[in-house]
Amino acid sequence: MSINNEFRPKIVAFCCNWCSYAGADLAGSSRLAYPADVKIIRVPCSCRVNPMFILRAFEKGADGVILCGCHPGDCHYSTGNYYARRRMTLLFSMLDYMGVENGRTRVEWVSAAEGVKFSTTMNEFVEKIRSLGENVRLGDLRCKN
Amino acid sequence: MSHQNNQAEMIKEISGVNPYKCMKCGKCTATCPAFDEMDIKPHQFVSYVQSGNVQALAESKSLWKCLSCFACVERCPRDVQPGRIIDAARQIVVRQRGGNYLTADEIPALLDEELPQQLLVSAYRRYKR
Amino acid sequence: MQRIGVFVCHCGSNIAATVDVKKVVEMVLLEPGVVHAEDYQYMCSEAGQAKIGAAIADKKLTGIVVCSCSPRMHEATFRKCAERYGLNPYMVEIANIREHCSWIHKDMQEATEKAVILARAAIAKVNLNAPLQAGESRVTKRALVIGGGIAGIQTALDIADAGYEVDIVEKTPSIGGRMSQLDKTFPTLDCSACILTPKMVDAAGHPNINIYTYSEVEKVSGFVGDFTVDIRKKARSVDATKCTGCGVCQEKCPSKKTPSEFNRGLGNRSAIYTPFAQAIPNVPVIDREACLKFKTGKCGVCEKVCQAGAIDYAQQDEIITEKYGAIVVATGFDTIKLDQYDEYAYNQSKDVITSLELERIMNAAGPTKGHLERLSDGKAPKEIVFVQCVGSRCSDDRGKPYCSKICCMYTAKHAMLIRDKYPDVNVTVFYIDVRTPGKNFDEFYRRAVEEYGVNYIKGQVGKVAPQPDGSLLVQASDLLDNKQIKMKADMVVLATAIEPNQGVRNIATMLTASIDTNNFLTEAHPKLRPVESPTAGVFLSGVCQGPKDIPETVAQAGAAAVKVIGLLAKDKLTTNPCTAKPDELLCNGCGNCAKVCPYGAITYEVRQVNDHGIREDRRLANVNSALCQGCGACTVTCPSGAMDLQGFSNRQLIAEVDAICR
Amino acid sequence: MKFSYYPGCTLRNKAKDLDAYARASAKALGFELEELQDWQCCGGVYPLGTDEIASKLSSVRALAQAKEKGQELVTLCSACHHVLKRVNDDMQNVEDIRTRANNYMKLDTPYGGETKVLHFLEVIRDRIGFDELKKKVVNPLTGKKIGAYYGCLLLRPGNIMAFDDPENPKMLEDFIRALGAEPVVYPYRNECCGGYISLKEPDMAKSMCQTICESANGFGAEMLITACPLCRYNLTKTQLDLPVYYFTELLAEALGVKEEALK
Repeated sequence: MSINNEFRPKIVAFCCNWCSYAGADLAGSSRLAYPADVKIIRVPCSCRVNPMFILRAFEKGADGVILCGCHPGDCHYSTGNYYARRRMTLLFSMLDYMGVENGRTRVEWVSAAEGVKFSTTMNEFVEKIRSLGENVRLGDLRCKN
Repeated sequence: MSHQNNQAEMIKEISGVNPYKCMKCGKCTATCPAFDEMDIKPHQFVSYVQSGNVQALAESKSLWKCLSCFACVERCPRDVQPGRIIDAARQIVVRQRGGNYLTADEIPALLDEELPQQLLVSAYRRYKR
Repeated sequence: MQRIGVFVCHCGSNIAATVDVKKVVEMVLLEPGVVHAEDYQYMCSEAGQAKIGAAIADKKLTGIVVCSCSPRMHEATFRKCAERYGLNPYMVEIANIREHCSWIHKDMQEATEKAVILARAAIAKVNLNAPLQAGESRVTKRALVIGGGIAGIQTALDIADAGYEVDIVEKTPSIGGRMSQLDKTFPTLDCSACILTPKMVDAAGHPNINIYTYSEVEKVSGFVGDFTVDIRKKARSVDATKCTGCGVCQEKCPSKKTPSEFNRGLGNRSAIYTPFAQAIPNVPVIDREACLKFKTGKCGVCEKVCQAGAIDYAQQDEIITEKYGAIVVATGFDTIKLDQYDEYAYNQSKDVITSLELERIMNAAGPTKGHLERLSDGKAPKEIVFVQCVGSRCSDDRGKPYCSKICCMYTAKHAMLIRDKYPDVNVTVFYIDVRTPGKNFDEFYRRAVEEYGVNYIKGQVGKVAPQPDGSLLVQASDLLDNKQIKMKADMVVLATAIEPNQGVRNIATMLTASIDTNNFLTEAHPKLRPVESPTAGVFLSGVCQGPKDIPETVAQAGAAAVKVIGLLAKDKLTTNPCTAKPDELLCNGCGNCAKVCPYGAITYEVRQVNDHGIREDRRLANVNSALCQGCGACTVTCPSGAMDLQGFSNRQLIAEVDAICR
Repeated sequence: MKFSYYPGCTLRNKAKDLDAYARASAKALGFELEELQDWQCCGGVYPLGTDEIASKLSSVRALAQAKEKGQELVTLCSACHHVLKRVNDDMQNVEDIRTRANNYMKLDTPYGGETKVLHFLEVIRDRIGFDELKKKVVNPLTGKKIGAYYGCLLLRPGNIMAFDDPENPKMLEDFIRALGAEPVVYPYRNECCGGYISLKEPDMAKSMCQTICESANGFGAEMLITACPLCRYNLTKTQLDLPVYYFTELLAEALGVKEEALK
């Protein structure tokens, strides 16, 4: 998407229902702005995010994917974020190998009380993706208009 | 006024300090060892920059009385660092032509036998461009 | 294909001012499956819900998307609405176009585009929704209260009075908490013990209340209505069934040099001790770190003098396992350590004290028997300085960023009490702001100034310098007179910031309850659900949730009790139907899913399957939907893609990804 | 043990004894101070402006030289120590300053704050240990009541200097105890002596030092020790007859190398 030819990245943010989604809500009710490029998908827990979803996002033209969950030790389901962390470490290193730079993927722990952190994280992430430009790897040509 | 605003912006930039973090508790002024000699007090430096009243700061005696002892910086509960604001105001003055508070001519009269070199160097750095 | 209705809420101007709602309606009508779309000022209102109902009937809708505020706010509202009008409640999806869109974006075009995309994602998801039926789970009609201060006591009393059994777990040897350490309470100046002790006695004597003191929660499992908790009852070394509470053991104990926790270290206690005279239970504890018998093997005086034969050196810690339907956290607070604030000379002078220490000094049962005296030389102070906001409202790394809320009031109280009892003592209070919202609070503070002659000066103290003559030189600013003050004082009292009690993080982790960066427990909603944790079945009472005074704590304790009673009054709870579900044709029984399940909800059984006409016995995963909480860990672990999560299925989430990246 | 050593301008001039006693004591304690080549003056004060780069370069040069030698960098003078530690912190943590300083310097490998800056006292505390020092003392200063004067530059800002508790430091007291003397704790030991203000406002510095010395005296100090030539200069200008020594002089005396140091 582009307004005035400026690069507007597509960014998917997976947020766990208990911490990060609530953190995003708090950023909203505190009016802490971040770019509209970020679109949030609610999942019950960060461990619900299948690496397939992230591959799918890049395949469909996403320029960056961020996964947010509860801080280590604070997972609503006790251990879900640990699984997510391990899975994403592997996935991201594979993606980097395949040409999707590490800067395009990120895991961040945001609690329900951290509206400010949510907003700063998203601002930083969008800034990073904008500096990296459009993602050209993994895109499925059949998906292009 | 706009010139003043520019100067206030410059002070914020040079000092790297956000004066709006101040909660106006006055601990900087409470702790300042040079208080008695200052016409504008440390907490006022912060609020003057907030309101853009920089000309008064530039003309203030306090610029040359601040010791850079960092007592206000260390004890400020809001991490505002008033000492840095004072230094930035001083920088703005000394960077202007004729703004030096210390000239080479006046030095010989100020010397004594024991005076350590670092005193001259430090005073030069703080008072002169 | 579903028949989907999309309802776009204006939320007054909250959404409509930034998102062009008409445009959203126009755009979503182009989406496959959408047969109806409309906007309305307040979708959550009675009239808004009626519109949804009418559309369900008229357009024969099978799925609904509401573009509105966060699902954490009104998902339940709209699900109930759908159910009322004959639609399965799980056929509702929310597109969050307020918190995640209109409130954070300024540009209308940008915000509208994003709102459309969020709506598309929700439409794509609801297209794949399936009706779900909530299950049921049982409720254990017993509550656990963690913490035995005024918050815990009040919560327990209210629950118990409603007819339910309650256990209080308190880690110190007695219930009573911080309030038992206070001398007088604001704004009425009644004696703290006089109003607290009757409540402690009530709790101890209540047939429905069981108190575990000197005990800690060690392990929590289960979920709302059905928690299982391990409580460690630490060895008291005294048999509570035999002890008569005569106190002779404490009198005769030769080890008397341990700083008394109850007196904030201002006095000493014996190794066998009850924290204070009115302790409940009135059964002492042997501090094994201090006891000579435990340290050297010699002594045994207490055993010799105990006529009841209650001393039991061999007593062991005991683990009690109990089931509860609800858990209330009431772990309270402590004052922060002042090591980072040595400009106030707290570590250099005995005459610089915290306000809580002053409470002990002013208390008749305290280390000075209630006489106001300097701890350094026992002399009566003539000049006392109070310093406000020590460690509160600090954004540096030394203190706490929040206002501790109670200090302005208790300082006014201290100042007034001192001026009342010792009219010749001068009292000066250095303040930044005086914050006294509350019934009769500001009047109280004004009395200190106007009637008791307390000298309030606006300005913070910069340094307290002990002088060779034993006095303290206080260097402060007077911002109204633009002066620097240097005054001699005999005693300096620091209004020290409060923080949640140590160990609350550990408890929050056990309960999977959210906690914020300051270690205060997070409430489910800051305004509308202030006594509930986001974790179902866990409730908050007192300062563990945020700074508050006694009246507020008691009010919140009552509110938490009501929530608990509301829960325990139910025989069954409906469970979340968004649980994991294996596809028996894809499952190969590998066992990976059971390993990652935090609830032990997955078991294996050998069952006959009909795989395209071939009938055979296979080992298959089986999810107990009453235990499954729906995290989804198993779905990602499953190597064959057999496990899926209802309500958040692989296809649904991928559809959302696709809609966003389109 | 070998360290890079940055003496600073005053120690080559008015404060030669501060330096000489330190070297002799270091030898006695079993470590060596290797003076950096062609070091330049640190400027005496840390330039606070975020846009000042040139005035920090002399410090960066010294730091980079120590890095090349793979040594920790030791200083004695409080002012040099303050400037070097803070510039080093900038090079570690402030990207803008690091980039611009490196652009000026054109080093083979850019400098990013790798060198560890230590004060001579930190070497004694953290590398030698006060217990070890105590063992090496041959002339214990028994019976002497000594007030430690820290001043501002060693301690503040506490989070960057990380020298000691900025409000209630203990380092020099432990040092005094190790030499066999009795430390006198007084509340103004971390308050400013007036610093460079004494050049143009000598009365201001005098009255501040008066407060410090009176307080120390009041608590029974017979003498003060300091690490800074400027502090010493200012403190000796009061009405009081309170001698002020460099801490290294007492150290050399206690270690029995005082005569040798001045040869």
